[in-house]
Amino acid sequence: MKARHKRLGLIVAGLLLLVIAAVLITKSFRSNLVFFFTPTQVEKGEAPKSGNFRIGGLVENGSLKRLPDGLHVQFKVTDTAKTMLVEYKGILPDLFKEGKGVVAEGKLNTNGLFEADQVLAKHDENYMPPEAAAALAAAKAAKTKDSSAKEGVK
Amino acid sequence: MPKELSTFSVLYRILARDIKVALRRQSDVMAVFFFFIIAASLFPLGSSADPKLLSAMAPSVLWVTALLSCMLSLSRMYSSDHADGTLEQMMLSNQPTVLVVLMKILAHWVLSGLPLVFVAPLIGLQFNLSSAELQLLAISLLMGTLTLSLIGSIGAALTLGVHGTGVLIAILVLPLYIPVLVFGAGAVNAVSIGMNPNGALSLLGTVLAMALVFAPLGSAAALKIALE
Amino acid sequence: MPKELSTFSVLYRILARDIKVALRRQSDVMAVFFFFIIAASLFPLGSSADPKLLSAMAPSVLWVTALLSCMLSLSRMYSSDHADGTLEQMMLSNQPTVLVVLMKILAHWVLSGLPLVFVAPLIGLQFNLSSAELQLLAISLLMGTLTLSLIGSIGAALTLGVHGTGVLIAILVLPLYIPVLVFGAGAVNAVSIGMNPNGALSLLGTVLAMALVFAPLGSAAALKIALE
Amino acid sequence: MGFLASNYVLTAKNLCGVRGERLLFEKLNFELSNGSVLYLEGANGSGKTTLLRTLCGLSKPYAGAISWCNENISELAEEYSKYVLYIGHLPGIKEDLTALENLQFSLALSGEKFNFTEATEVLKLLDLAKGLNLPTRMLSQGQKRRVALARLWLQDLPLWVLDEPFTALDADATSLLKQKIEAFASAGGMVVMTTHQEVSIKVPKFEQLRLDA
Amino acid sequence: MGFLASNYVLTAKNLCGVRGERLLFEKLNFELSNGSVLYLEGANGSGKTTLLRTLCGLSKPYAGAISWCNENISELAEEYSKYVLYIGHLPGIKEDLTALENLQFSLALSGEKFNFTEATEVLKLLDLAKGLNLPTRMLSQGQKRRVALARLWLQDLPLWVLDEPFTALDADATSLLKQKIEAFASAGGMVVMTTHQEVSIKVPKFEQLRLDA
Amino acid sequence: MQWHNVDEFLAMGGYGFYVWGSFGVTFAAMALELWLLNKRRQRVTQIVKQEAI
Amino acid sequence: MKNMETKTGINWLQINWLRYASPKTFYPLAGKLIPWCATCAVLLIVYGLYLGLFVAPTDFQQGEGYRIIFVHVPAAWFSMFLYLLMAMYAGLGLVLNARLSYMMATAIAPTGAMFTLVALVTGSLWGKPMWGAWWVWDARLTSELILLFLYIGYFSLQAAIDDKNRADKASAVLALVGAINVPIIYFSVKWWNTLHQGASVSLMNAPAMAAVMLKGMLIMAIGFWLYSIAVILVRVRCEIVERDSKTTMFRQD
Ligand code: HEM
Ligand SMILES: Nc1ncnc2c1ncn2[C@@H]1O[C@H](COP(=O)(O)OP(=O)(O)OP(=O)(O)O)[C@@H](O)[C@H]1O
Ligand SMILES: Nc1ncnc2c1ncn2[C@@H]1O[C@H](COP(=O)(O)OP(=O)(O)OP(=O)(O)O)[C@@H](O)[C@H]1O
Ligand SMILES: [Mg+2]
Ligand SMILES: [Mg+2]
Repeated sequence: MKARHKRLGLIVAGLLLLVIAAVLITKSFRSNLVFFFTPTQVEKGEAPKSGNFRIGGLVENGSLKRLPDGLHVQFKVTDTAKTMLVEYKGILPDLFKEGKGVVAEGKLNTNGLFEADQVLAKHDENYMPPEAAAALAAAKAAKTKDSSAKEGVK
Repeated sequence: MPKELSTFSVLYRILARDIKVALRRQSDVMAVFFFFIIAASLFPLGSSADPKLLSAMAPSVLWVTALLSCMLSLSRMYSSDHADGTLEQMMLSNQPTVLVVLMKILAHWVLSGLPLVFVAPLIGLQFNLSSAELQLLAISLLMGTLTLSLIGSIGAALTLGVHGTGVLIAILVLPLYIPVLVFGAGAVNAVSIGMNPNGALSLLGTVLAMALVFAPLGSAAALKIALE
Repeated sequence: MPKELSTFSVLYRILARDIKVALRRQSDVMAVFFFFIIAASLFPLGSSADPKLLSAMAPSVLWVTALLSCMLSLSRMYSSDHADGTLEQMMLSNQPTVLVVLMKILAHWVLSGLPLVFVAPLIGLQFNLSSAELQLLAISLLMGTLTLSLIGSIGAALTLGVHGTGVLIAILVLPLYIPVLVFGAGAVNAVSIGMNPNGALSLLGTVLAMALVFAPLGSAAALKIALE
Repeated sequence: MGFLASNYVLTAKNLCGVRGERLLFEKLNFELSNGSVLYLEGANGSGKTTLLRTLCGLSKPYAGAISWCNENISELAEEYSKYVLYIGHLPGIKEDLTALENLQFSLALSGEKFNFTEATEVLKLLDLAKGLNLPTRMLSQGQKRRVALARLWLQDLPLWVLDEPFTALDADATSLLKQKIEAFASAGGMVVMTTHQEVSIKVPKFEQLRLDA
Repeated sequence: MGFLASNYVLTAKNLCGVRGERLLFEKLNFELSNGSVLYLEGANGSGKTTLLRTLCGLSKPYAGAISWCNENISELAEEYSKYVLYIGHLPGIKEDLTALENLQFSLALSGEKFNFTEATEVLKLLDLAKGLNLPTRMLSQGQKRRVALARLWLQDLPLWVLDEPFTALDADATSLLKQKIEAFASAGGMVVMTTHQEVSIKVPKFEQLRLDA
Repeated sequence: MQWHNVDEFLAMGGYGFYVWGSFGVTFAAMALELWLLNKRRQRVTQIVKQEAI
Repeated sequence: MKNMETKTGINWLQINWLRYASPKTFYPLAGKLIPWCATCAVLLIVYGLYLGLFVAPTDFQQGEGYRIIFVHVPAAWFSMFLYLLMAMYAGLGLVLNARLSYMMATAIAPTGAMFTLVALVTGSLWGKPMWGAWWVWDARLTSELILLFLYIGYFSLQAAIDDKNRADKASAVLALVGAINVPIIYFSVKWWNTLHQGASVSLMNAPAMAAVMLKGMLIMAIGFWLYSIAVILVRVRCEIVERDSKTTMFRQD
């Protein structure tokens, strides 16, 4: 009988601990334990002030340019809310394209320029033939035009 | 029966005995200290002298060393009790095996993990760490080493009575140690690059809470299997 | 006596038996491999994102890890023979104890040091080392690990019969390992900064030669004391 | 002796023991009650140790069941341990601690209070007076066994499970132990034991069980 | 048996043994020649094991000297080991190896060739036929001792030093061993041994030595 | 059918090394597993035969 | 007296159940299943390869490089799935004390480890051209590497303990403890932002893949599944014989 009580107590203690674990894990999601930071996070000061870190986002359309020395490239990384200027010397991965995902690793200099040591491409989870992609893009464009037109009416 | 001891005092005796045995052979407690200190000092020796490199290496090197020194003392956790038959006697005690195991784990922590919490910041000074980093190092080690003892106990119990245990334990336990290392060293790295370490710390807490539940269960099961 | 075996075959038997015992529990040989691989992979996990830091850390991290994994298997060197009484029997063999000890050391090297010579370069690839560095890593480990086994044997013999051996051995042996580490990792560091590694290598050779003379003597003396 | 006032029964039903895929014994049935001494016989390797460990609950029987006062011991779990005193091939003492410290710990494990003077008396009775403050490591083979056996004098449990208790003991210690076992059985205790030495134990409820290889 | 043809003498002179600052025995003098059996008696802790280890050269005597054919054994060093077969409290077998592999290694250590069929015969004689291919870890307490004792049948050395050789053996094995010792002594071997069990060994040159605590 | 000729198929749009490397590794690993397993199976059938006698 | 007790009806159910779960009845059953699984596996994998290499169109982002998906994803799925299966059998073994269950767990491990290794290698081969790095320490990749280490630990432990009974139970405990890693692998891409992409196929949402591509991938996956079953069954048969041949059990009938 006594043994049974003890076992019950142990089970309760175990469940309590599991609840604590659950609470802690949900709490940590709101914090910033991540592989990379978005420009917004950098702006808000959540990213490291010193040392290396990674930023991630989309390469802004039309922002990619090669510097006169022919070695460095510059481009802007955006998360649609904020953007950051990145400079990099080296070979870009194949999937690196304007409008696509990117993760750059390096550090922020005093001018707010992000000097990258490494640039990685991050793609999304969509797989489809180019024609389908084109059609989808067209449809999307039409839709936004549509909605903006509606907005104009209002 | 008037002569019966309370659960609490039985458990206390188990804890106290382990600590007494360890203190009797003073070298044991010292040993983890010294291993940590010596091993951590090896890294600067092996690398070309560059103070910046050194301080950048520090969180990972210190945490990995702490992890290895906790791990090294694991094979001792149950094996000597097994060899002289006292483990059998403990399994036949009138307390649930899970609690007995928990006491063994606590004793291991007090003797091997806890000292590191105090020594690590001193060694960290050698590596040029700032006071904020040192503080985080101590906090993360406090939570982390307990988790290491808990998880390690499963490995120690599983390899009981198997020869050449040291290396086998390492293989079993190191993969399970990775989250502790990532979050623990992550917390220190976070402050050193000027970020908030709370995320890493609360994940460390999650791992600790889960280990507190599952490790004693797993170890108790493993010990029963080993003694069969 | 017609049935007497030659010195050579007696010594060969001692070596062969150790290797046979180790192979019987295959995992033992594998284990040093795996420990090395897993432990070496821990360092990147603990450090923040910086590929440059990683390759700068590599020589020291790989050498220290090799050293630790050799050391981990030291406690096994004599202790199991001691526990089951075969060590007593070996001391009562008709061969000089120094030679018997030398065979035990060789067996340890074949089983724990030699494999690392082959694995380390593979792991080095992960750390972005150049082929010249990898080559030096292998050469320095070839000479270095034998020295480690020799020196380690003294520590293993001294701590015989003491519990919690793992950590105690570490403390005794690590300081003696420092020269090996400095010259071994030094040779690799030398090539990576474009210098001639021959100086470091010949120093490594000197240490090896000295260890070959003194380690068996020291170990034999320590074993006799332990058995008294 | 609080315990020995009550009535207990240990029943083994259809016990079957296997070690490493080898059948050691099969369909064993026996029942012990207060005052019984069960003496296991059998050649080396016949499974005596295996059976004793099963009786304490350290190993699970391959088939069959053991019950204590009609409750299965695997269900009683640590509740059952309150009644069993097991001394195996290994002495179960820590070599770094003194004899007294070892005994104190053994008693704590079964939840019993430790009486220092009583324990000292028992150790003196067992001719260990000289070694009281030595770590047991410094004792000879037989002296270590005596320390382990001192528990029989100090603990108050109704079932003793003894695996070759006379090993390494000299003539004096052997006869002391023999008398103790007889006294315990006649006071209502139960004993299960094995030994290869010829020691005649004289109690009314003496049973022998032969395990054959 | 090549060895037993020659004449050997083991002499102990004024031997004195100390363990951890305690005097165990003092001014022991004895001499063994071909065919002698020396039987050490004494209570637990009286120093039997200490004396036996000293006789083999594993420990140094605190005072006094041991000589083999008039040469001091500490000068003979490993030369002396060619004549001594020691079996102590520990069986001296590797639990990972099979019985045969263990015996082969033991023989190699004293430089003797190993005869596979002969060894198998001996193990069968000792009732270990079933366990021939098992690692000795899987054997019971008594079976392990039997493996260690098999060396007595296989090795050809003139001096046996046996510390409680009958421990853990069942009746069959005990009588086998007893006969073997008698046969060895009557063929000219020397034996030094201790045991707490009553085993009567009948040889002409039987001596008893009592170490008293 | 996506391909006009064999070269194009092998080139995989410039990703030949990676694509064929992946497929190669995958099927090599499976083949190795099958080979090892087959060796073991042969050993086992030997045992079965022996024991049947 | 002894005979009477064995004939009482209570053990009836138990005996019957043990019969189904017993290695001896399972052995021939497995033997019959193997050829079917193997044939289907070959057919499906060949068809899957045909779909993946010849029929499926180019991807709009990754060009032809994406075709690695047809081996990477099935291998990654089965690396995780087989671990769970292994842990389940191991747990079942502990609960029911059934030898067959342990043997299944033992037989699954090598195939699972093989697929883990394949997922890691093909992932690296895919990462180099697409991401620009062979390896990064993000949560998905790290946890998959831990999975490999867990498989290695499982083997090592089993090899180190040679009392089969104990080896089974001890490694079962390890398998169960390690199972916690699998959900972490799976959800890592959701919980943390990783370099590795999120799920293209999930139970909740419509697949973010063109139908042909998805079809090829699923068929490859089913092929791999049947391959696994066949290989595991062969291995479990070997296991049964090897274990029993050391004893007299197999010879008895
Ligand atoms: C070493 C590197 C890699 C590892 C260890 C790895 C591991 C995994 C694992 C474990 C899964 C299964 C999880 C799930 O089903 O959600 C997975 C799925 C997947 N991986 Fe990777 N991966 C690696 C690299 C890559 C790369 C470079 C790509 C593409 C560029 C990629 C694309 C995918 C895709 C498309 C899936 C399927 C997701 C789904 O639909 O569920 N992986 N990977
Ligand atoms: N390592 C040690 N350090 C100090 N004293 C010791 C040590 N080992 C044994 N002794 C002491 O030496 C004495 C003799 O021990 P020894 O083992 O020779 O006795 P023994 O006659 O063989 O006894 P037994 O019959 O119990 O085996 C004992 O009183 C013991 O306390
Ligand atoms: N770890 C093990 N694995 C497999 N088999 C074992 C193991 N331990 C013992 N055995 C086998 O079980 C059998 C019974 O062993 P047990 O120790 O119960 O015998 P015993 O009757 O106590 O013998 P002894 O009188 O020698 O102590 C032996 O034949 C032995 O070979
Ligand atoms: Mg026994
Ligand atoms: Mg003695």
